[in-house]
Amino acid sequence: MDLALDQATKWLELFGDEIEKNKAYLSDLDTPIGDADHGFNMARGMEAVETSLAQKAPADLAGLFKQTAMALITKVGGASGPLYGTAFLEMSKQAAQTSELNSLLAAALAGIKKRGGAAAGDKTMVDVWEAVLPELAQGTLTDAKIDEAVEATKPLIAKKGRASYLGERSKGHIDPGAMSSGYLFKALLKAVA
Amino acid sequence: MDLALDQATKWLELFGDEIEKNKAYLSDLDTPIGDADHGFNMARGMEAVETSLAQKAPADLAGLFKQTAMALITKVGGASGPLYGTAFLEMSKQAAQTSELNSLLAAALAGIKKRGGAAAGDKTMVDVWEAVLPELAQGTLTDAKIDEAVEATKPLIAKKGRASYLGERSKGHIDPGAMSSGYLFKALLKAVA
Amino acid sequence: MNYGIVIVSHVPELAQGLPKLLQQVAKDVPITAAGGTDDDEIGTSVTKIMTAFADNPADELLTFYDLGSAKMNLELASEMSDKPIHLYDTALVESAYSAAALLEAGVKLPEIEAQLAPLKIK
Amino acid sequence: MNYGIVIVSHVPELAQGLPKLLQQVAKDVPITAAGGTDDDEIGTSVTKIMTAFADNPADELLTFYDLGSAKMNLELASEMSDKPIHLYDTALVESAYSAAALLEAGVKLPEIEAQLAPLKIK
Ligand SMILES: Nc1ncnc2c1ncn2[C@@H]1O[C@H](COP(=O)(O)OP(=O)(O)O)[C@@H](O)[C@H]1O
Ligand SMILES: Nc1ncnc2c1ncn2[C@@H]1O[C@H](COP(=O)(O)OP(=O)(O)O)[C@@H](O)[C@H]1O
Ligand SMILES: [Mg+2]
Ligand SMILES: [Mg+2]
Ligand SMILES: [Mg+2]
Ligand SMILES: [Mg+2]
Repeated sequence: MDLALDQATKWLELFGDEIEKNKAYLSDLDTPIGDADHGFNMARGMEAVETSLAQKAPADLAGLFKQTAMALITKVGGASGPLYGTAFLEMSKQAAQTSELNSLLAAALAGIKKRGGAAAGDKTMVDVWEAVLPELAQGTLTDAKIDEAVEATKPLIAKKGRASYLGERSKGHIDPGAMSSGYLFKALLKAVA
Repeated sequence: MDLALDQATKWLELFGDEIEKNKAYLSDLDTPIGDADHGFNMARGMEAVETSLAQKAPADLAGLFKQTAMALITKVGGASGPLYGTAFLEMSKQAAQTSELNSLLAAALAGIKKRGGAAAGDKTMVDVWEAVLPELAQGTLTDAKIDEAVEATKPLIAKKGRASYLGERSKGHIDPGAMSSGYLFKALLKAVA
Repeated sequence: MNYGIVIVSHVPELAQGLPKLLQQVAKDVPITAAGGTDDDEIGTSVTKIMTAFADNPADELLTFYDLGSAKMNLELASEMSDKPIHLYDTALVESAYSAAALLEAGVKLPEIEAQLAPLKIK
Repeated sequence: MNYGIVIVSHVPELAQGLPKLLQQVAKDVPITAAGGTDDDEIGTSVTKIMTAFADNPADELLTFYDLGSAKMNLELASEMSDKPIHLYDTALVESAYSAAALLEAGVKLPEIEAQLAPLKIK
């Protein structure tokens, strides 16, 4: 399906709301296997996105994603900044060619993997993106499946990011970036419904 | 030969004088293969030795070497601090058993090698000590031989200390710690003459 | 070709301190640094990194960092920069020190990189 | 057995900054540091190190350093100290960070040392 500008705008608003609502929880997830700031990082970033979009209404999808990318890159402060920032930067470039949702998300995922070097199984946000994108493309994605994908990071041993320093001890904890990506896709489902 | 307290005291005075006179040169040697401070480090250390001995005249050889060690350890500020400091600390301990010079110096060298982990050929002060001690024991040590031992560090590739970071580039430069050890043994020869 | 060094750390004090250690053995090598977020909290900033790139008078930069997210911001910054940027996954302090000393001694980049290789730990 | 970390650097700012990076992921681990000479020049001080040992409330200390002369002063200080002192020839920033995170997670020393082993570069 083609993603319309108003749908994409709604997507980001809903995502920003979820982040703000759950920032303490996200930072709690980031405590046993990180530095306890993922929620606060993302909240700061999404607030900057909101400010940016309020100051200058983007003309099109590419503009929306570009402004989002720059706000996240400059304001998030942690690993999720360059990662989500690159995701939206790639969607911005892709949006010059197409508004087709799966194509945009595929470009975003490719960007995240290139930027962070993670693969499925490394216990990062990539695990959620890899599980979710095929379902989305088939039209079979649900909130329940998103929850499963996030939960599936729990038993993994982290290979990337601060969690990787914990080695075996990263097992048994949900990855915070996976959780925020879960919110991202739940917000998307609502926005395009 | 047994080292008398007055000879050892003279030894340190002469060494301190040579260090003070040549501190800029020693630091110059420490420039292409180090951080340009060996002479200033040693001058600061030997000044502290002089102050310490003036404040409290040691009762015996062990006391003299102990005070020297502590002044060097606390005031030198660079690698030569713990190295020369350990050398004098070991001589202090050995002096409780014997005043025999070769025995004292052997203990000092063992201490330097244990502290810094260097062996002959690593392009450090150890190279001079290893060359000089046998000659001293045989009674054949001269200023010329000391100069040779110091000069012999020139073609070596450094394996220890800051010079080791230069790799091949440490070749062709005299080791500063070797030079200061050269002064140490020349001062000794004068003091026991 | 003249080379400079850029240090990227999550901590402002580290970014201020490490160049002092390096400059002692590399007085002629341009060294700049980016430490902490824009608000000087623990983190890294693409903006600070780009400033460090621009402020460094050298034409080509060797960059070193502490943790993985610093690397990602370094890569973003280098994508947005004109200068050739070299990024090393080597022990921050020890490899930056090696690179600084070797650059001061006039060693060429391939040889420097060979000496940095055993320090790759990330 | 409670463990603490001691950082020894030639640079005062580095000794102030690195603990901040560590404390973020190890809020319950005691971390002290010794940076620079007694006059706060570039170098290390046995006196400062012994103070860092004594000020650290832990019974047993994991110590990390930047350059070789810091190691020698660390060894002198540990010979003069009562506490068991463990010294690692590993990449300063990256291994201190690993040790801090692992201590906070309650990992035992042998396992921590196994994880530090690949970071041995000095
Ligand atoms: N190299 C990477 N590739 C993919 N995702 C990563 C990578 N590094 C970190 N992450 C994600 O970022 C999240 C942590 O983000 P955040 O806490 O904001 O950054 P930081 O770890 O710098 O504090 C992790 O939970 C993980 O999902
Ligand atoms: N591990 C070591 N073993 C023996 N000698 C060493 C070692 N490391 C350094 N040195 C000696 O110390 C000298 C440098 O002393 P100095 O300049 O005072 O210390 P720094 O290198 O810390 O500035 C070198 O020239 C070398 O002779
Ligand atoms: Mg975090
Ligand atoms: Mg963080
Ligand atoms: Mg020196
Ligand atoms: Mg020095």
